[in-house]
Amino acid sequence: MTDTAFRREKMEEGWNRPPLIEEDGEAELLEVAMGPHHPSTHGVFRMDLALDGERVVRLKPVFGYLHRNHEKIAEGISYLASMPYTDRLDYICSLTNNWAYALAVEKLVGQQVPERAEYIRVILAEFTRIQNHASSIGFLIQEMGASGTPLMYAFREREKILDLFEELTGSRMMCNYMRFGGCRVDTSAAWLDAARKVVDGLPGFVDEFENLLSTNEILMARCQRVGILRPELAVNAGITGPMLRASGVNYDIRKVDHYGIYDRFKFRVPLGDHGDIYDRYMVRILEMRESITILNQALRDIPGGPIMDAKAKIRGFRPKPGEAYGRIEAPKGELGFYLISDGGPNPYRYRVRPPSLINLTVLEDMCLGSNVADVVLIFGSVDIVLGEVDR
Amino acid sequence: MKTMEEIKAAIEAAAPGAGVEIVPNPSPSGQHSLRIAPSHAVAVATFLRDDAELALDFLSNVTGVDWLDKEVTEKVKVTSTVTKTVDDVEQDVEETVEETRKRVQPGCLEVVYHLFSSALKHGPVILRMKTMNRTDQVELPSLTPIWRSAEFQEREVFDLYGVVFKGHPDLRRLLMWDEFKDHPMRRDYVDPDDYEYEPTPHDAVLTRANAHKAAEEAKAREGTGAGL
Amino acid sequence: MLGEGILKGMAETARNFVGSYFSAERMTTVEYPEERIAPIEAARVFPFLVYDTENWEAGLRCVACQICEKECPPKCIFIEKSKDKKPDAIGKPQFYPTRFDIDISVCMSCQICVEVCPFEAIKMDNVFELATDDRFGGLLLDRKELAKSNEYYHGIHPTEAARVDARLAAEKVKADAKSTAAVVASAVKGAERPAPPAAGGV
Amino acid sequence: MIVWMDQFFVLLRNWLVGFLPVSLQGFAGVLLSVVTIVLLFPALFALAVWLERKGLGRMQNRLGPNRVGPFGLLQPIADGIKSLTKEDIVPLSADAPVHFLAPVVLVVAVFMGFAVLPMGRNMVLVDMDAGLLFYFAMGASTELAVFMAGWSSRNKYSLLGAMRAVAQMISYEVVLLLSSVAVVMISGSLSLTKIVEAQNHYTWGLPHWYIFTPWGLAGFIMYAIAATAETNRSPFDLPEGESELVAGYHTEYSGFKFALFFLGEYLAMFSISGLGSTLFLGGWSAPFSFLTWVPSWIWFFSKLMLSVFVFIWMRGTLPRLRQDQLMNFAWKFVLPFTLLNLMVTALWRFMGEGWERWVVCSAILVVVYVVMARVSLYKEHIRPRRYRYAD
Repeated sequence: MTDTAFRREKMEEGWNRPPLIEEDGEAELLEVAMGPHHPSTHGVFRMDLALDGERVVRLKPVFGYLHRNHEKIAEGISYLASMPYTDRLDYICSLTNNWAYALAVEKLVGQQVPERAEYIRVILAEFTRIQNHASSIGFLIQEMGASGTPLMYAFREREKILDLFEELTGSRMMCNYMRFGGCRVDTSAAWLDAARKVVDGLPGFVDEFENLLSTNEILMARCQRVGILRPELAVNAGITGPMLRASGVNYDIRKVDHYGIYDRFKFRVPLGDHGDIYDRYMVRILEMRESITILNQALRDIPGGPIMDAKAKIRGFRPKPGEAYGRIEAPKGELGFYLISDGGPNPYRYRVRPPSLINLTVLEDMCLGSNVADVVLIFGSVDIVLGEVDR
Repeated sequence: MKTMEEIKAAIEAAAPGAGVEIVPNPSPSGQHSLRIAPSHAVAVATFLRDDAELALDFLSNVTGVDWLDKEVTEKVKVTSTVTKTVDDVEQDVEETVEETRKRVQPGCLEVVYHLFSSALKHGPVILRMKTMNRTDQVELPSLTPIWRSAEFQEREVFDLYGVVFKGHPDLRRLLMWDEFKDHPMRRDYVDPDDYEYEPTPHDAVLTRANAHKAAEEAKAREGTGAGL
Repeated sequence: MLGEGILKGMAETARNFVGSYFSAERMTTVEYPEERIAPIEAARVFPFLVYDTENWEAGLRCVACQICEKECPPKCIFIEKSKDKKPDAIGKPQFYPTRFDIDISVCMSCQICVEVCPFEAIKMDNVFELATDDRFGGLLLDRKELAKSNEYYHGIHPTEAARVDARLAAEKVKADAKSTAAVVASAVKGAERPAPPAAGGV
Repeated sequence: MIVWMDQFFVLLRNWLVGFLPVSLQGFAGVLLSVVTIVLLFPALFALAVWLERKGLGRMQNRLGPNRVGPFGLLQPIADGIKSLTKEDIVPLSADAPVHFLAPVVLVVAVFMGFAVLPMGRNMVLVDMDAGLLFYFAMGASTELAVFMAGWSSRNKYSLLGAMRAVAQMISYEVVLLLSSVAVVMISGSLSLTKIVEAQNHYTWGLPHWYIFTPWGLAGFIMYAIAATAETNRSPFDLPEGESELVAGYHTEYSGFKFALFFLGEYLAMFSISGLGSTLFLGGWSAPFSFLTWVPSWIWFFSKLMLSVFVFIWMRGTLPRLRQDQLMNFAWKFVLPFTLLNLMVTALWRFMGEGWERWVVCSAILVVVYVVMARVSLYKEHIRPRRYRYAD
C-alpha cells in the first residue's frame, strides 16, 4: 500500500478528526494529554488537561508509570535490605530518605543513636536539603524557559555536595548510609574540613541565585499571584514542606517533633503570605540560607565518639511485634515510614508516606483557571520526584 | 496532648456508639491507636478535626494493612478448682494450667489513619478501621470529605488492597492501570508468571518465566488468542 | 523595578561567562575519558571476593555461608555450597562455594553483602567501566572473575583493608589460642568455625 | 588599498561578471549576489549555532560543544549531517502538502529580506527606494509559514504554538514598524542605503548614529524588544516553549524540515539584527571616525554578530513570559511608548539644533517610561516581597 493510500484510508477511519471536543454542546474544549513523555513532567507523569483556549478547565493527574511496588518488595526482604531501596524513592535526596526509614525502625525497636551520628545525620540532611532546593528551583526556572542557566548553577554547587557524599558514603546519589542506631562509616577530619569549605561557599551561591532571579521582573510577573494555595486547603489536603510554609502555615517537623537533635540548633522557619509560586520559590531560597546556619552550627559543634550504638544489630535483626510511624522533614515535605512488625526478620507492613504524591493532591485546585504555561510552572513549584510519587 | 483514654472518652461523648477501642502497641514507640466502628467513622473524624482541644486538622498518612486468616496457637492459662490432697487433707485448690489452644483468627483489611494537628502541633493520633472480611465485605467509609489528603492515599489503598471507600469522590486505581485485576499489596497476591523473563542467577524465576513463555507460545500456535 | 532585575540577572550571567574562563570553582567539568578524577577510597561499585594465598581457588575467604545471598536486596547473588570441606588459608577445613555468581546487571551496589559478611570475604570494587555488549553472559560474573587478591583490596581501600587485616589477625590469634587449648584439653572437636565477630559496621 | 578592501566583494563580482557577454551581465551579477547571500548566511548560521551553544555553555559554567573539530567548531556540520540523514516523519493525519511547504515558505520569506539590507558600502542586492517596506512585507509572511506548520501538523501542541506565534508576531510587527517609522521621520527616506548614509557623519570623531539620540535610544530598545518577539527568541519564545508546548509549531517536524525551521529562525534573527543595526547603529559605518579605514562590511557583520550575542545573552538569562503578559506588554506598554516616541521624534525634528531638544526629549521619555513601568507593575501587583520568620 502506498503511503498516500494508507494515509487516505486512515483518514477515512477518523484519524483526521479535528482535535476539539464538545462539552455540553456549549464550549469547545481542547483535550491535551500532557505527558507521560512531555519535557516538563519531571519524568513519566501525565496530566489530562481540558483547555478552553489556553485556560485550564479540568486537570486529572495520572500516576503509576514508574510504579515498582517498593512496599511489596520491602515486605519480602529484611529490614536492612530495604535501606538501599529507600535511596531510590526520592533519588535527589537519598540521605533524608535513609534517615526517615532509620528513624522509623529506631522507634520500632527503641534504638538509641550516638550523639556524633546524630550530628552527622543533621549535616548530611541539611546538605541534602540545600541541593534539593537548589535543583528544584533550577527545574522551576527551567520550566519558565530560562534555558537551564539557574539549573546549571544549582548543579555546579550540587556537584560539590555530591562529591562530599561520595567521599563519605561511597556513592553520589544512592548513598545507603544510615543504619538503625547510627551511621555506616565515620567522617574523617579531612572530610569535615572539606564540608566546612563547601559550606563557606554556599552563601555566595545563594546570593548568585538571588541576583539572577529574585528581582527579575519576568520571574515576578510569571510567579506572583499564580497557583495560589490557601492555608486552610493546604493543611486539609496534607500538604507539607516548603509548599505548606509558603502558604503561611508554620509547620516544620524539625521544630514540631525535634527529631534527632534539631532542638540544639538555632534556625528560623521562613513563611510566605500569599501561597503562590513566588512564595514557594522564596521560601526555598530562605530555607537554604537557614540550612547553611544549621550546617555552620553542626560543623562547629560536632563531638567525637562512636557512630553506631553498641547494641545495634546488623545480622539477625528481628524487632518485637508492634508498629511505629517515624517521620522527618524531608526537603520535599513530611516523609514518613510506617512499619508493622510481626516479630519476623521482614517487616509485616512497610508503608512510605510520600510527600511528593500527597503534595500533588491540590494540583487541580491550583491550576484551574490558569494558563497551560502556568500549569507547567505550578507543577514545577510543587517539587516532586516521580520515583517517590509512584514508588 | 490528651492521653488515649481521654481521647476515647471525648469521642464517645461526642459520637455515642462509636465503639472506640484502644489498640495497644507493644513496641517501644508507644504509638497506641484507636479502632473505630466504620459506621461512625465520619462522625468521629469530623469531631476529631473540629474539636478545639484536639484540632487534628492534618491527616498525614493513610495505610492499608492486610491481615490474613491465620491459625493462632496461643497458650491460655486456665484456672480451675481442683480437689487435691495436701498434707493429707482434701482441699479445693485453685490450679493454673497452661493449655495450648488453636483457633482461626479471621482475616480482614485494615486501614490506618495517622492524624496530627498543625495548629496545636501534636500527634500522632492513630485511627484504625477494619473491614468485615477480605473478600466481599470490603467497604469502609471514605474520610476524604473530612481530609482532602486522603484522596490519593485512599485511592492507593483501593488500588493495592481492594478496600472500597464509600463516599470517595473519585475512586479509581492510582498506580496500577485500570484494566489490572488483582490487588498487588495483599499478602496472598501471586506474581504473574511473566514477571521476569530475563535470565537471572535465580533459576526458579527463570524456569517459571520460560514455562510461561512456552505456554504462551503454544497458546499462540493454537490460535486461541493472545496470552496475557 | 524598571528592568533593573533583568539587568542584574544579565550582569550575573556575564560574570559567570567571564568567570568560567578563569575560575576552576565555576568550571567544574571533568572531561571524562581523557581526564579522570583520582579514585575515591570509599567508592563502591560491584562486589568482589577476596582471596589470601597465591591460588585464588584455595584462598577464597568465602565459606559459602549464604548470608549475603539471603540479605542481598535485589537477589543478585547465587551460591552453591560445596559438599566437602577444604582447608582454608589458615589450614582449617571449611566449606567453600562451588559456584558463586553475581549478576551485576541486577546488583545495585548497596554494599549490604559486605556489611553482613562475617568472614570479610566479599568487598566492594571500584572498577566501573564494565560495559559490555553481552547483556546476559558478560554481566554475570562467576567466582573466577570475582576473585581478587587481598593486595588488590589493599590497593583500592587501604584504610579499610588495614582495619580488616588487623581484625582477622586478632581473631586468628584468638582461634589459635583456643585450638591450642582445645588440643591440650584433648577436646577433639576444636573450633568448627571462628566465632562471628561482634556486630558493628565495616 | 583602503577602497579596494572596502569594495572587495563588489569588485570581485564585477570582475567575475566581466567574463560574460554584456547582455547577461546584469542578470549574472544579481545571480552571483543571490548565491553569495544564500551561501553566506547559512554559513553564518552554523557559526551562530556554535557561538550560541558555546556562549550558553560558558554562561552556565559548562564547556559547550568541544568534541567535533577544534573547539567543537565542526559541530554545526555534524548537526547538519545528522539532520539530513534522519528519517523525515510526516504524521499520519497531517495535511501533507502544507506540512511540506511550511518550512520552505519560511526560509524563502526570510531570505527575501536580505535583498534590501546594505551589508557594506555599495553592497546591497536591490537598492529599493521603499526597501524598508519591502523588508516588512517579507517579514510578515513568515507568520504564514509558522501557522501553516502548526495547522498542518494536526498536533494539539503545534496548534497551540501556532496560535501563540501568530498572535505574538502580529502584535510585535506593529511595534517593529512604528519604531522604525521614527527613523524614517528623521532620515526622510524609506531606502535603507539612504538611512545609513544619513548616519554616516562624525562630530568630534563620534558617529551620528540614531541610537545616540534620546528618541533613537528609546526606539532602539523598543525595536530590540519587538525584534526578539518577532524572531521568537527568549524571553519571547512562547510559540516553541519547550517546557510547555514540547516544541510548539514544529513539534511534528523532523530531519531536514526541522533543520529548515531552525535555519529560518536564525536567518530571521540575522536579518532583523541587520535591519536594526542599519536603522539605529549606522549600518556599515564605523563607530569612530579614525576607524573608517576598516572595510565597511566588517562593521556591518560585527554589529550583526554583536546583536546576535546579545540575543544569546538574553536567552541565557531570562525566563519566558506568559502569553497574556506578552500581549499586555505589547499593547499596553511597548506600543503606547513607541507612539509616544514618534511624537518625541517629531518634536526633535522641529526643535532644531541645540541642547534644549536633548533635555526636553530625554526628560519626556524618561518620565513617561518610569511612570508607565511603575503603574503597569503596580496594577499587576508585581513587587518584591518581604518574608516573615517563625522561630
